[in-house]
Order: sequence, then structure tokens, then C-alpha cells
Amino acid sequence: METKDRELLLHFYEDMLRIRFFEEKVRDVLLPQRLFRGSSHLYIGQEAIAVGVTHALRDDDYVISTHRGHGHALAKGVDPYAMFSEIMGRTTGCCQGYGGSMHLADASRRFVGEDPVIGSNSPIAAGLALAVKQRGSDQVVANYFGEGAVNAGAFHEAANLAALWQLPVLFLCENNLYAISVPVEQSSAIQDLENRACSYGLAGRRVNGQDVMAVYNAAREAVAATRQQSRPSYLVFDTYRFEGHHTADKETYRPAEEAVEEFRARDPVHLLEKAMIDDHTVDIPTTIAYRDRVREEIDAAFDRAREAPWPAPEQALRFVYTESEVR
Amino acid sequence: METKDRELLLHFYEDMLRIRFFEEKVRDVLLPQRLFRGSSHLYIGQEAIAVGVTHALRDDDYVISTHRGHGHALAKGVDPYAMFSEIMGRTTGCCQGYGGSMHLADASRRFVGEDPVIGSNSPIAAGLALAVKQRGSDQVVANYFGEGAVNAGAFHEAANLAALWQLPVLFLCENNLYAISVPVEQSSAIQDLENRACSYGLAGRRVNGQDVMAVYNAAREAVAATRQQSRPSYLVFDTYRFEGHHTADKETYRPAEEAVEEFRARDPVHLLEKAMIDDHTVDIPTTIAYRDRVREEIDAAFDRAREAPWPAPEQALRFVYTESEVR
Amino acid sequence: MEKGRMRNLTMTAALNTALREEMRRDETVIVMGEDIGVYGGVYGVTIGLQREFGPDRVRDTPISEMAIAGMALGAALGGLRPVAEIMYCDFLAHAADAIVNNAAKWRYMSGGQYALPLVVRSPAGGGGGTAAQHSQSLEAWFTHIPGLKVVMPSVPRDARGLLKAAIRDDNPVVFIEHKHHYTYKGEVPAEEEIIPLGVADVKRAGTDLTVVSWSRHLTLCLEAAEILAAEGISLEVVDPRTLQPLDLATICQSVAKTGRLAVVHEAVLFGGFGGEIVAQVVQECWGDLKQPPLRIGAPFCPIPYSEPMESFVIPQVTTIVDRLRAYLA
Amino acid sequence: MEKGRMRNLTMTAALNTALREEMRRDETVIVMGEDIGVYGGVYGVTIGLQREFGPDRVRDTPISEMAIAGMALGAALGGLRPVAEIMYCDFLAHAADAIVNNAAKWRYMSGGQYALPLVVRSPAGGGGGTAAQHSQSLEAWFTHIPGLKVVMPSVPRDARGLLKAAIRDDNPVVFIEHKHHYTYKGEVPAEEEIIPLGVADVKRAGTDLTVVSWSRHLTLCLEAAEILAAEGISLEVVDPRTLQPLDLATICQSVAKTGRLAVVHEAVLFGGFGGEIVAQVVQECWGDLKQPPLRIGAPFCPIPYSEPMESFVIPQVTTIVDRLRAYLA
Ligand SMILES: Cc1ncc(C[n+]2csc(CCOP(=O)(O)OP(=O)(O)O)c2C)c(N)n1
Ligand SMILES: Cc1ncc(C[n+]2csc(CCOP(=O)(O)OP(=O)(O)O)c2C)c(N)n1
Ligand SMILES: [Mg+2]
Ligand SMILES: [Mg+2]
Repeated sequence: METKDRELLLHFYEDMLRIRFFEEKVRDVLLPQRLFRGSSHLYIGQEAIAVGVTHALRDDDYVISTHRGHGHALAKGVDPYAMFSEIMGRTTGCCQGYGGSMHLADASRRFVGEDPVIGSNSPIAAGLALAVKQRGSDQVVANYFGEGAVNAGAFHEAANLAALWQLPVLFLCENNLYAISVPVEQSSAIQDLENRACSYGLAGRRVNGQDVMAVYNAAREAVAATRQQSRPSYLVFDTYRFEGHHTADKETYRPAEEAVEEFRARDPVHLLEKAMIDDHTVDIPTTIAYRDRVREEIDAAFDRAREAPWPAPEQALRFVYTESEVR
Repeated sequence: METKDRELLLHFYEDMLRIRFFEEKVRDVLLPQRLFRGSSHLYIGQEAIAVGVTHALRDDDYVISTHRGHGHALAKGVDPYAMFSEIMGRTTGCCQGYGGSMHLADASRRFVGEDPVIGSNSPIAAGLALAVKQRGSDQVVANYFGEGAVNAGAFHEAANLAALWQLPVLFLCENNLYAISVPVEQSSAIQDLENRACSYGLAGRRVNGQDVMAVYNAAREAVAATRQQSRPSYLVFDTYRFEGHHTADKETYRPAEEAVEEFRARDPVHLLEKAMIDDHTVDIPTTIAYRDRVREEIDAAFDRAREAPWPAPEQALRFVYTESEVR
Repeated sequence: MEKGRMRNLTMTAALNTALREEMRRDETVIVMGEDIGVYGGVYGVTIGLQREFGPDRVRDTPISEMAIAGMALGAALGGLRPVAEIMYCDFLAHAADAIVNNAAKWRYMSGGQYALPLVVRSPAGGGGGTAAQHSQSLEAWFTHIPGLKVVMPSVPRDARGLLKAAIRDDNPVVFIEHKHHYTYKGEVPAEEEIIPLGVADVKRAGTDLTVVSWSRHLTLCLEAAEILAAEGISLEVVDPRTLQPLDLATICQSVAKTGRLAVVHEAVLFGGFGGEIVAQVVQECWGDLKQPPLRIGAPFCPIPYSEPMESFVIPQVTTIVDRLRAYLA
Repeated sequence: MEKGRMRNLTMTAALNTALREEMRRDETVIVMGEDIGVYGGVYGVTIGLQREFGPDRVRDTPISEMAIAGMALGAALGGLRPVAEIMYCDFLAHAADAIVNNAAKWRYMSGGQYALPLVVRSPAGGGGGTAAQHSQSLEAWFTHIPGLKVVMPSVPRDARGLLKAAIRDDNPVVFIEHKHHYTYKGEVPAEEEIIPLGVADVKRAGTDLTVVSWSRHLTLCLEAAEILAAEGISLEVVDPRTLQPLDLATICQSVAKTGRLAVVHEAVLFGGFGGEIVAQVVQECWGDLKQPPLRIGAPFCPIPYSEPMESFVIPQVTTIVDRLRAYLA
């Protein structure tokens, strides 16, 4: 294995661990201790997608995410401390406590934001891509959504327009088999979701979303095509939601064994770890060192965020409009 | 030619003439004499579609139409007098003057109504088909729309659901090349519109919309499949809008020759007439007799409607709610 | 009215009861929406219905709000009585065309040919940290649209009786619940009870001030009334229950008695339904009013996520008490 | 302000001028919507723009209102200043999610990280027989949403100056025109003029009654004022011009002088923006008011097609005159 590849794999590994540990902290500490409000949608099990995709992007490429966006944000380089702070409603949050788990945003990282209104983030992504194109820039816009979103009218309108106007958007569908409780068989008229954009002439490509290398390679090709030819790409990642839809979900709708047996075996972090160990990219002590380091980083971010200040109540009245109104 | 076929052709002919003469009356009399308000969207040039489709339907099948629905209504048997009255805002109108040209409806003819909100009529059609299915009936629902509508989110949601739930809807796309001024090349990412429903597993079929027999045959097959298998069908009819988008359209966006040369030659009424004469189904005196009779019928309906009473102003307050509110 | 056996039910259970009773009574009643089948709805309102009535009558949909509402309308035209659930009232925005442009007007545009027996249920409101896009109170949008009825129950008994009336109504009804009020409990008669749309209910009699409120905020006003009663201030709390049609007569009757009006709602004050009530009462009861009516509602900002800010924005019992006390001082 | 050369322009020409001037000034301004290119918009507002600025900056879209508004929002986030046209304000219902749930709140939810310089233009109103789905006046929906500004010009000068201000504004603006007022003519300065959002204009000074109105109905009120002046009744006609932000101070100043308020709008009276104005004025000017404020608006029904019925529903000059005369009698 070339050093470059080794480095890349270790980057993947670190980034996936960061997401995993972040989400485990949300699940195991924030949730039972009631340190956040509303609901939080965990990315556990889907880490390979955000990490593989983001490594195929440039730093100045844009990301428009969903309600399940912690992983997308972390992969794009949003600070875990700012994210924990936000999820716990503190002024040090990336949105100063106005947004919470479902509205993380960091303009400086070009993590444009989460938009939890299903389907509605695709027109926004297409519009951003229009601006990019109009500016003559070669940035691309990565638009994540769940398989539930392809049934929303807004997705359809955006996909048609992006294809028609040849806009540099990556439509990235994470098919984790469920939209809350509704299995994909009960939401989509066809099951080969890579064909859900044939109506717009978009040849979708189906990718194993548990294999970070597969994700990365597919994303690299798609990003290159989108960037060079200024046109949309459409990728569908097969994945699985390891946890409930959100942190309060009792998961009455899916058989317990399903989660345990078939899918646990496809844990993307374990798969990568195993692959790296098997082909001697790393040894076990190295993986342990990585795990320890990232876990410490996450622990520290959380501990610091937990002590961060709350916004004053009347701060609620800020940011409704810009101050400068006429240029 | 069998007598049965001859009869059918003469039915087509008569029904197409009725639409043509009705619309010419709107264009040549109602418009210049300012006998209607708002706008009226003429069906001239597309008659073969409504007539071919309707002959493939049963009387108790439903039709949900568009802003360009005079032809759909007439083909389904709505009374020209009630339609002229409606378009001129009289109490004798099929909607008593509440609806006008864009909201014609006649429940007794199962002409459920026009819905001029582009795209929005498809969910209504699918819902009606759901009711039909739930009731155990074998009726079908014919849902007309223009090629502009396939880009609307509501169409997408309805098509997916109709395919998913296997609802007896016929999605009937009349591709007349323009949505107001926007040519189909500038609205749809793909030009083979029969593929605009591949995302839902609906194999579309493209049909020559100027040839009433072709329309009838395609519609018959589609209706049979939809009725027997309780599932949606999707047909795209190639056609052309002979007149402006609506009665006030100056048509600055399309070259004058286009309309005159290439398309006038595909006038569905002339095509049928010529075919019938060429193969001796009818002779010229017969066509003249038909034309005279239908024209008289339309003239009489118009003359009568023109004398029909206006609604009293305060009638506006009726029909907002039903009178009987709790059963 | 108070006689007969009562059961203590949550709002959720009361709504579930209404749906179940109406589905048993009339097989044309169907329920459709996201996650309403096995899952029983994200707030549990449809729990058990799919088991009892089967997947044909209790239909899980894809995430397609335009189609949920549009198909409900079509199904109503086709002879069913659909009850559609839109998971959050914010997403009524997606369904607005079907509800407002089509359902509300279809009967009218057809010159009275059709009836549209259709209910769209949706939870509104904030208070639990669901932030700007899952917390709005948009009743004012729908009260403004001729052809729609708008129901906003505040207690389980009303929730059950009004939902039954809404389902039996031949007109499109927007039925707005409150997502942080589902566990609120109250007495519900074991027997059938239909509460007619358009009839307000005086939830507490009093003499000093008429307070009009609805949905969850009505119950906060009742708490405020209790607190103020201890100070010798007597509030009459009127619950319109349906905002459209609005029972203005009951409100005016109360104002005639108290001479004062306060309207309290969770929605943004500016452009909220409180303005309509004030304008109508000022018109009708000018001579009775001893001072200008008071409106309490959210300030002009979206709902923020963080707790201190959200509690500042959504009127709390203490705020209501303070504002009413100051108003009467 | 009145000095300098003036041109007599229609509303259409004034709006077209504003777009053209802003597009010349700032190349990030783009225009998108259905039929706005070669066709120049169904009401002609964008005529000639595509020829001057090319198809990249003047973009004909498919019939995809969700995407038109959502993409405008995305484009604003990406550094453009999009002006989207929704062909009929009724179809703002399709765009409502993008406008209300996303554009209005994106800045807020992000804790102030973004500005959203975005205008959505749309013609509202009836009067020409376009019936129930192409005639609504839905401004009340948008005035209720924090984060949006709402502009409704009544005369060409304001139309041009306010549209320019709206385009330069860093917040999402819903700019509502009136489809039967496009040919209305008025003086427009040849020179650049920006009319700030949030500043009302007293269109006619008077002493007996403050009439607040906007959009096409403001000009009907001016006609009514002329007629009543002949009878010795003096109306002060105030045009808020922007409903959000609302310049309450100017209205109250007028009411302090006249002691009376009437609000006149085309929208359905019930739940219309008039209620908000009345409620605010009653609150602020209680002591000044000599009688309860009057509201004139459409009765509670959709817009019917047939002429006699439509004219009955939409307040006409004669109705306004009669109602105001009776009110002052
Ligand atoms: C327009 C809209 N409708 C409903 C919801 C409620 N909702 C939140 S997440 C979700 C399921 C999303 O499923 P999917 O797109 O597959 O993403 P996943 O949660 O599986 O990542 C739903 C229905 C919403 N947020 N937006
Ligand atoms: C949702 C919506 N947006 C815009 C319009 C305005 N409009 C009326 S007809 C039309 C063009 C429709 O084109 P198409 O679907 O091809 O039908 P055609 O007129 O060609 O028969 C448009 C944009 C509308 N009625 N509804
Ligand atoms: Mg999913
Ligand atoms: Mg067309």
C-alpha cells in the first residue's frame, strides 16, 4: 500500500471515529442526561458516506444537509465543540443556540446548513449551484438527503432544473431503508433508487455506503464530472440506520434481529478497521491510539461545551433581519 | 370497412367538430365581442386527444381536466349550452357562473372538473382513484395535463403514489410543445416525455395526438390495463397548440411560419376527414351535412346561452359551505 | 351534559377515540399520512388504528405532503371521508395549494355540485425545543380562507367531540392540535358526544376580564385565572374552540359583562388571529369596552431553539399573569 | 422630492424600470420565473430584460414554483440577488415552504451567519374575471411571518422606488403587485429614487377620517376621497406601502388628528391585514378614537367568476363611498 493511500485511509478512519464518538456521546450522555431538546437524528452506521464524500470535495465546495446532519457537518470540518454547544443550546454554538441539532450551519466551513424539511433542501442546493455557475466558479454543491426525500415534490423540481440548466450539484441519496417508520418499499414505487432520477436524464449510480473507499471513489468520479462538465450527478448509497429515527424512537416497526444481525455486521467503522488491520495498513495498537485520541478530543469538546454559557432570553429578538438593510 | 368502425369514425368526427366549432365560437365571437372575462384556453388542434380518449372510457369513468379543458368537457358529454353559459357567467352555466372557463365541472357527466393549477390536478385524480379502488369499483380516472405539468412537484408525488398504491389513473400528457411561451426544450430535462415517469416504474407510451384512431387505440389498451389490473398508465400525446396560449396571447415567442406550415398540415379534424373521404367511409356531402348539423347545434347553444340570465350579485355568498354540516 | 360515565383521557387518547369511533361507524372514513400506520403517528394519535382497520383504511404515505392533501381532496370527491395527517403544521405550507386553492374552493367554483368531507389534522406549536421549522402556529393562514373550517381544541373532551364533528362535516376542516399538549388530561364522556363546530365554550366564568384563548394556551390561561383568583381578580375564560366559524356572540356576551377583553395565543402576535378577534369585538362591543383590548402572543421572531430564548418567546403562565394583572391595575 | 424631471409611467413600466436599473447597477441581480424571458412576463413586467441582460440573468423556468422560490433562496446564499416571479400570488402557496419555512428563517436559525437578499414578486387581486384560483389577496399570510418583509405599492412612483429598495435589501421581501393595476399611470422621477421600506406615505391630507389602504384599493380610496370631498367630507388617505415593517407611527399620527380610522382592502375581511391595523391602532390611539374603526374588505367567500358576483365581492368605489359616508353620518 502506498503511503498516500495509507494516509488517506487513516484520515477516513479518524473522521469516521469522530462522527461515531460524537454521536455516541449524544446518545449515551446528552440524551439520558436530557442535555438537549427536541430531537436529534443520529448518523451512526452511515459514517462512511459523509466521510467518503467529503474527502472527494474541496474545502470551498458547499454542503447542504438534512435533519440527520451531524456526520455531514463533522466531516466538513465543523468544530465538535461548536456543534455540542449548539445541540445544548449555548451561545458558543455554531448557530449561537438559535438552531439546535436540526439546523447546524457553519458558513466558514461552507457547511451551508442542515435543512430538515424533507425535499426542500434540493432546490436550495440547486440555487446555490446556479450562483456558483453564474459567478464562473468551479465549486460544486453536495446535497445530501434520505431515501424518503425522493418522493417529495421539491426534490423533483430541483432535479429537473439542475439537469435542465446543467448545474453543478451532487444529489446524494442515503438509502438507510426507512423514513422514520416507513420502509422504502412502502414509499417508493421502484426499489432501484438509482433510477429515481431517470425522469431527468440523470443516470444514478448505486454505491455501497458502508465501504468508505467505495464511497470515496464513486464520489470522486461524480465530483470530477460535476465540476468539469458543470452538470448534476446522482448517487445512491445503500446504508442502514443503526439507531432509531431519532433519539426518542422506540423502533416498534422493525424487527429487533434485523438491526442486530444482518446490519451490525456492516458497521462501516469496523469494516474499515478490519480491512486496514487485515492488509497491515495499521496494527491494533495504532487503531487503539486513534480511538483514544479522537475520543479524548470529543470528550474535551463536550466537557467544554457543557460549561458554555446560555443565551440571554431576549437574545431571541436578534437576527430576524439584517441590520444593514439598503446597500 | 365494417359498419361498426364507420359508426365509430363518424362519432369521432362529430365530437371533434363539436369541439372545433365550440372553440371557434369562443375565438371568433365571444372574444371579439368581449362576452367572457379572464382568459380562455382553446383546444383547437388537440381535439383528437379528448375524443379518442373519451371514446375509450366508460360513461361512469371520471375525468379531471386542466385550464385547457373545453374539449375534455365536450367530449365527456357536458352540454355546450351549459358551457357557453358558464363561460359567459350566466346562472344557466354548468357551475352557475361561479367558475368560468377555467373551472368547468359537471358531476352528472363525471366530468369532475377543470383544475387550472398546473400539476395540482394529478393528486386529486390519484385520490379519486383511491376512492374508486376502496369502493371496489372498476371505474378509472382520466387525468389530463399539459407537458408543462410534468415539472411540477405535485405531479411527481401523485405519480409515485399512484404507482406505489396501484391506483386506476390514466396520466394523459398532452405535449403541445409550449407552456405559455416556454418551449418544452426549456422546461424538461429530457425530451422523450414518455420517459418522464420512469422514476415511478411507469412505462410511458408516446402517441400521435393528431390521429384520433391512434389515440383511441392507445387509450383503449391503457384503459383496459388500468381497469383490469388496477394500476396507472401514462400516455404522452404529441400535439400542437394551434392558437395562442390563451385568447389574449400575441405569440411573440414562436415563429409565425411554424404554426402555419408544419402544423396546420396536422390538423386532426382535416386528417380524419381526409382519411374518411380517401377510403370512402364518407363522401363529401356527408361531411358537409355533419358540419352543418354540428355547427347549428353550437350556434343554437350559443344563441340561447347569450340570452341566459345573470346571477344576482349577492348570490356570491352561496356555496361557500354546504348547508347540512353534520350528518 | 355532565351526567353519564366519564373517562380520564389524554388529548392523544381522546383524538384516537374519536378516530376509532368514526371509523367504526362509517367505513368511508379513512386515515392517511406519514408514519400513521404501525408507528401510530409521531405523536401517537393513530395508534392501533391500522391493526383494527387494516392498511387500506389506515395508509402510511411517502413524504409527499402535496399529494397527501391533494389525494385526500380527490378521495373526498370520490365518496370517502379522508382524515389526512400532516406531521407538523409547518408543512401545511407544502399542502397549502391543495387545501387553500383547491379543497376550500372546489365546491364554490363548481356552483355547489360537490361536498368536500375532508379533515386535515396537524400538530402546531412550540415549547419543546423543536426550533423554527417545527414549532409554528399558523392558524391565521387558514382562518382567512373562505371554504375552510378551523378547529383548535384545548381539552380532551373538546378534542374528541370536535374531531367527530369535523369528520362528519361535509366541508374541509383544518384541525390543529398542539404538539406539547398531547399528554394533557381531562374528563371525556364514555358516551358518544359530538361537539358542533362554531360554538364557543366558557371554560371559566368570571367578572373582571374576558380572556379569549384556544389550544394549549387556553389551559395556560386557566392556570393564570387560578393564580389571579387568589389575588381577587376574576377572569372569564372563553374558548372559541373553532376559529372558523367563530362564535363571536359568546365572546361579546362575555365582554358585555366584564367590559374588558384580552386575547392570548401562542402564535406570533403580529398578524395573528388575535387581531381579528380584537377588531370584531371593538366593532361589536365598542360601548361596553372600558379599556383597549389586550393582546398577548409571541414577539416578532421565529421560534429559537435554546430553552431560555424559546421560553421568552412563547407566552408562559407567569407572563400571562403579569400582563393581565398590569392590564387590570 | 418633487423637483426634477418626471415621466408618466404605468405600474408595469415603473416596475420594469426598477428591474432594469438594478440589473444595470449590480450584476448579481438576476430574474427568474415562468414566461419572464422572451415573453416578458404574463403582465409584461420583465419585457426586454432578457434581450438586454441575456438568458443567464433572465431565466425562464419550468412550472416549478417550489424550485423557483427554493432556488432563489439558494442563489441568495450563493451571492446573487435573485428576483423571482410567481405568476399568480395564489401560487405562492406552492412556494410557501421555501419562503416561509426556509427563506424567512435561514438567517435566524443560523444565528445570523447569512443574509438573504431575495425578492419574490407576485401579482395578486381580482377584478377581471380570473375566478377563485387566480384572484386572491394573500398578503396577510406573509405579514405574519417574522423574517419576511412585505411590500404592496399602489402607484408607479412607489412601485419603482420600493422595488429598488427591496432588491437592495438583504432580507427576503415578498413584493405583491396587483394584476388589474398594471396599466395605472403616474409620475415617476427620471432620476434614481429609492423609497425605504417601512415608511408610510400620506397620499391625501384630510381632517375627518383616516383611511388606510394599499395596492389597487388605495387608488380606489383616493377616488372615493374626491367624491366625498365634493360633499364636504375630508379624508386623509394613508398608504403604508410596506405592510411589514408597518409604519404605525404615521397611521397613529393621522388618527390623532382625525379621531377616526377606516381600513380598506381587497382581501377577505375576516383574518385580513385590516384586523391587525385596527388592533394596533385601538391599542395605541384609544383616547383619540371617536368611534370604533371601520373595516372594508371582501366578504367571506372565494372570488366568483361572473361579473355581477365578482363586483359584489370586491369593494368598489361606490361601496367605499357609501360605507364611509354612512360611517361618518
Ligand atoms: C416535508 C417534511 N415532512 C415530514 C417531515 C418529518 N420527518 C422528519 S425526518 C423524516 C423521515 C426522513 O426519512 P429519510 O429521508 O429517509 O431520511 P432518514 O431519516 O432516513 O435519514 C420525516 C418524515 C419533515 N421533516 N419534512
Ligand atoms: C401552479 C401554476 N403555475 C403557473 C400557472 C400559470 N399557467 C397557466 S397555464 C400555464 C402553462 C401550462 O402549460 P402546459 O402544462 O404545457 O399546458 P398547455 O397550456 O400547453 O395546454 C401556466 C404556466 C398555473 N396555472 N399554475
Ligand atoms: Mg431513510
Ligand atoms: Mg403545453
